[in-house]
Amino acid sequence: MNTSLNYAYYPGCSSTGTSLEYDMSSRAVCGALDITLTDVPDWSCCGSTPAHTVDHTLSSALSARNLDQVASMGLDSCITPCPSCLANLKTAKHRMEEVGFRDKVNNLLDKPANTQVGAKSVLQILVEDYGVANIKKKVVKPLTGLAVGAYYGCILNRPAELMQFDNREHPMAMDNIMEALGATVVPFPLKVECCGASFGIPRKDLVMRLSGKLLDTAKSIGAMALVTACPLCQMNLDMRQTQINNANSSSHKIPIFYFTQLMGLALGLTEKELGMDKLCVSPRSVLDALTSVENPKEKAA
Amino acid sequence: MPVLEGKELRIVGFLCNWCSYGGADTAGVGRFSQPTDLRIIRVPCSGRIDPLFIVKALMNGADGVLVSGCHPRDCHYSEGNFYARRRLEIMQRFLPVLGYEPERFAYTWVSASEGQRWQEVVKSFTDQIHKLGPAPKILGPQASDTLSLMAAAL
Amino acid sequence: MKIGVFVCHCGSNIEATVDTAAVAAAAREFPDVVFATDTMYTCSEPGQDEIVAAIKEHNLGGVVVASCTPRMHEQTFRRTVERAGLNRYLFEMANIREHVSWIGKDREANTNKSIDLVRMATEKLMRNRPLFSKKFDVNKRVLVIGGGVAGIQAALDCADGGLEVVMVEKTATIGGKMAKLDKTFPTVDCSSCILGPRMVDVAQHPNITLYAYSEIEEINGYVGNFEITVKKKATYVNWDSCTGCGICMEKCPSKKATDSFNEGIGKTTAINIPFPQAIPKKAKIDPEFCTKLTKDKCGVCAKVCPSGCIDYEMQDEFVTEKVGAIVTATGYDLFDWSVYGEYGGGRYPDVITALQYERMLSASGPTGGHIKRPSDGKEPKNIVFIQCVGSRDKSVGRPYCTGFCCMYTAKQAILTKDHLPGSQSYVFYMDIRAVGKLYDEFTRRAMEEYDTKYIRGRVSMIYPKNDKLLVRGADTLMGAQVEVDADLVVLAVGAEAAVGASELAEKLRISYDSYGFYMEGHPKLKPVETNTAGVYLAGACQGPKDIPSSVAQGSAAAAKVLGLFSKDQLESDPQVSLVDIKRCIGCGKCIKTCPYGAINEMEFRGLTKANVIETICQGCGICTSTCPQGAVQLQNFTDNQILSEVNALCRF
Amino acid sequence: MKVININLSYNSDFVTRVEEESGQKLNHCYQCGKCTAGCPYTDEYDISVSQIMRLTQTGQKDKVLQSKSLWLCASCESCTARCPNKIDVARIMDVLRHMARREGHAGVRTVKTFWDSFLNSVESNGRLFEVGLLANYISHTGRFWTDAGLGHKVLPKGKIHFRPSEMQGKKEVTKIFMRFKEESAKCGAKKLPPEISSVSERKPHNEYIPELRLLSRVFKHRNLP
Repeated sequence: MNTSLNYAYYPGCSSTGTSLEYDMSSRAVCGALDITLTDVPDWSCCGSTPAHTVDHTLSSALSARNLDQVASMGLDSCITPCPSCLANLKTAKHRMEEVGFRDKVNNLLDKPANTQVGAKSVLQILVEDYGVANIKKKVVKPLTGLAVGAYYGCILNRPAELMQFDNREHPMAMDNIMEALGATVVPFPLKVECCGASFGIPRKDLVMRLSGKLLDTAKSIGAMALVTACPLCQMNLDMRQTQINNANSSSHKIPIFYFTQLMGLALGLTEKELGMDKLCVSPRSVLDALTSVENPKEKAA
Repeated sequence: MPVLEGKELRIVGFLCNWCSYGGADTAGVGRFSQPTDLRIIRVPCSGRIDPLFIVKALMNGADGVLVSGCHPRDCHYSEGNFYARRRLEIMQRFLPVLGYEPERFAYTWVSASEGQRWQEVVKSFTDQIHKLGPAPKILGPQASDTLSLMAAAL
Repeated sequence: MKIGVFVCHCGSNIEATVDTAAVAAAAREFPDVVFATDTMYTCSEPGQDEIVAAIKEHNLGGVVVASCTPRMHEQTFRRTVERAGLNRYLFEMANIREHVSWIGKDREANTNKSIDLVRMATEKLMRNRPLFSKKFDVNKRVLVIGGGVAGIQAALDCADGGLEVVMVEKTATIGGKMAKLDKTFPTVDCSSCILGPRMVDVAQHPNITLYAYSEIEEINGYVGNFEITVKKKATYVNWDSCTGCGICMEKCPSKKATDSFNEGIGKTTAINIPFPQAIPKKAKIDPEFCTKLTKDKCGVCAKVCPSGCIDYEMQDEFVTEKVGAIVTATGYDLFDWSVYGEYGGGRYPDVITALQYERMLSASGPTGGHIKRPSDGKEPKNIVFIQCVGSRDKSVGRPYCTGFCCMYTAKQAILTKDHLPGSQSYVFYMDIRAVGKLYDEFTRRAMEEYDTKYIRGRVSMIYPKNDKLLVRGADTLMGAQVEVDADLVVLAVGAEAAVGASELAEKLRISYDSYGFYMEGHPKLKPVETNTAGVYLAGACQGPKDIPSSVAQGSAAAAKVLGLFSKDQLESDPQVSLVDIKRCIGCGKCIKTCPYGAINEMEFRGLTKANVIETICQGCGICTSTCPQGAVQLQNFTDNQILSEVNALCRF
Repeated sequence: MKVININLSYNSDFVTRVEEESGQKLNHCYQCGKCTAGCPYTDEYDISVSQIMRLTQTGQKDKVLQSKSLWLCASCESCTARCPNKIDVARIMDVLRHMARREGHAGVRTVKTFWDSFLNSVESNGRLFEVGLLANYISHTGRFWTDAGLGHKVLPKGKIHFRPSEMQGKKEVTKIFMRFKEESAKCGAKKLPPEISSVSERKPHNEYIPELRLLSRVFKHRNLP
């Protein structure tokens, strides 16, 4: 990779809280690949699902403010780790092409929204701009022997017309990355099934059922761990795994990584930098199985 | 009383017999309602259309001229519509010289099965012409002489 | 010229939104019009007699009929005026039905528009000249493209009618899709038992020449006199001496070749005969899998062939055939269902197409008629059939209904029970399309007697669960989401235009719809004709069809050909270009532009002039609009005639 | 079972509104049920999504807007992604939810409350303040035990902050909400349910203390440090 990559980076709210490790590992990995991330100045919440369930103009207005912030950096696109943020940012741009709608949105804003700024996911730029082949080159500590399944969640590439990324029913981006990292990818049949999304609080039972199904499937195909690209999916599968076990009288102990965490590992970053300690289901056993060779960096840490 | 004053404008259509005329028939059979301005002249192939026809139509007082043939590569005579396209492209560039907005002329491709599409074509072209309003007319007693002079000039 | 105008009510079709009396009244004011009236049904016998009478009474020189589209009745009325002794080209039509009364409700505007159209017609008619057809000889041989059941039917009917038939088939055997079927609905009788004998008849009929494994390279000429170039693809086996003994197949070491006849279920040898009953029963080499042709190793077949007919040097060969008519029976192909990611997009071996399943059911198929799961060869217990895969689905660009899937699925469900009494079949459907003699009864039988479970709803996804496939669909009648643990999933994959259909259409100069299906001359009245004289359609190339309809169309096309050939000479359409020697400067532009090479140079008093060969000219008029001198004029569409129509419209 | 008079019960105004706001043509739906077939939430729905489509098609406004289903749709897009008629079903569900709100319906109150709490948090902080959201939600539903179990899992990982992350532009965000409420008030929406409307006069974020105390009570119950 000779040409250096620079992006405006929109972390999204959960990066400051429940998905801290996603943010950490995303930044760390980009750092390791000489991809420069500049935070979108004074970014605000995209409104996530709740906003668009209330009103589309409200939702787009919340996103539009951030697209404007990106424009103020003199850039015409930004990247974000979170699919929900991504979906909202992209939807806002798309819908605002329609003049009538744009006017309604502008009514809610201090100054008319910029309609030129686009958005991509961290995953997308890693695969499309940086390239899996180049990632492979950077691997110093292959994930040999790790049988991992890739779970994409429902909105990372749906609706296809809007997201314009990977295959809507059978995405491969993370599978390909994991393969490049030397892991054994076990094809995960429920790649795009919903995990229960934001119902964790108001209707936990839903999450118990849907995420439970995902964990059962992961087990049935012999995945030692799952990788995700979505804070909500990760939270439901990881943070709530005990709840799920209690609810479904199952006994899963499946670590749920952010794909960036495993990438970092393979690129030789330390567990600390990647926030491995932030995971609720301990990845210890899996990680130990991996680190046959002691990593000098880790000693230092 | 040729056009319903205020209601209609004069729009002449040249349609090839095999695709577009059939398409217009299909639209009729499907009862796809359309504006009534258009009058269709049937020609065997869009390749038969001499740019002169269009210019004459405009000079003689048409407000718009629409040409439609078979889709490229689907011409009943295998290549007529390619000749048509070439000629009409050039002709369209000359319209301003003759004092007509190029928007008064349009050519398109409609197959015999595309009744719906024909309906859309007629609707949108008629709108387009109504937006432009009536074309400049050569009227008065000397009209015909002037016209024959212009014709001669062409 | 004394002109008579007849304005048709077409019952209420026109009269309802056009004041035909007013149109007739207005017409009476036009120059040359001496008679005008409105009639109930001009095309009816009394209607036509009225025209004949009027011509005699007012001794009219020309007639205008304002009614439906000329594509409907122009010929009818031309014959009418001819009966009254007028030349058939002293007649014009004004289309006030399709182009007026059916597309607008405003009676005033419609009436006014109709008057304009009639004025145009009369203005043109004034400039019409009598035209007379030339007669030319017909080559009474017919080309049948495609050796499926429709093509076979057409070929045999023509041959039995005493015509010489040339059949060109793309693949190495005739029989088409039907040959791949195990049984046929609704009688559940053995497909090959019905088709087999017909295939043999083709091979043995003295009047039929068969080119298998061949394609149409080029088509020239016109009705009565086509010249066809056929490309005989290299088979690397000399078919004249090949006896089809099959020893080469037994000995061929390369056994990885795709078995297209068996729809990819199982593999075949690089040198192969498609199936035991193949016609012709000849071996051909699949070059990409033959180690001799790819790596110049092996050569076993040459060694073992008792009649020494292997020829690794063989090249494609081109032959020309002269025919007078063409029947196109190129059939259909299956939609590429891999776009359905939610159904696995081809990733799950136990999700197969109905045609693959058919091969599995067939005793002569790769599994010897045993239903096995491709993945592990186990007998399935629960079999799920999914309808409308690539049919009635806008999202994959296939909004049309294939029409026969409902029936073959019912058949396959019934056969499944016969093969595996312990099995249970489920059918996910949207609507059951069983129109046809004994068809609905048949689908009912599948449910009532064979206990096939029909579930009204589409399937949203299929995914592997342990060693089964979980099929998640809806039962809209229950209003619920339903799941089935399936051992095998059979997709009713829809039909689409055959590969290469559009390219062939362009060679034939016939039109095709946006899906690549060929356009018939008229949806009701010309189901097997095309708009190109001498070219006819049979079977699924015109749209998806089941066997009975394909066969019926095959016979219909044959009848058309026999009808065409019942005359020894055909009349050429006199609406062809004519060169005005005096004006022609011999620039040769028209010769260059003519798509048919119908214009050549000739000497006239020491000057080069253009000359139109009437029988070849198709009357497109490209030359007319090319000629800088206006010397070449397409008769009945001359510059003057068209301009008179323009003036009729604009100057009033 | 109630007999429905198709022409009398057809609310054409409702149908047009849905089509306008969603940009979808309801007549394109031929009831194949593929949306229901793929919907992960069907289990919890009182009316399956394909039947929602049907009821909307036939203008059965009240039945649709009062349904629980609208609030249990997570917008996972399965329906939209797989519709053979390219109908954006998820968007129609969204639009129906908007209407339900305007009409003052909330089929599943807890969900609505959660979404409102989420937005309240965003409105007053510019970004989502997770603890604040939780606290706010708890205070509105009295569901103390919702996720108490998670506390001791997450607290030590430094994932939970008891102060919202700071941003200057939060006033802008607040204004977006204010304007939105004015707009929706203008176009005659019924009074927006309390959780939302009350927000404007909420205390500034740094006085979240009562709710924090509420939360720490929760954790005490789990005898945490």
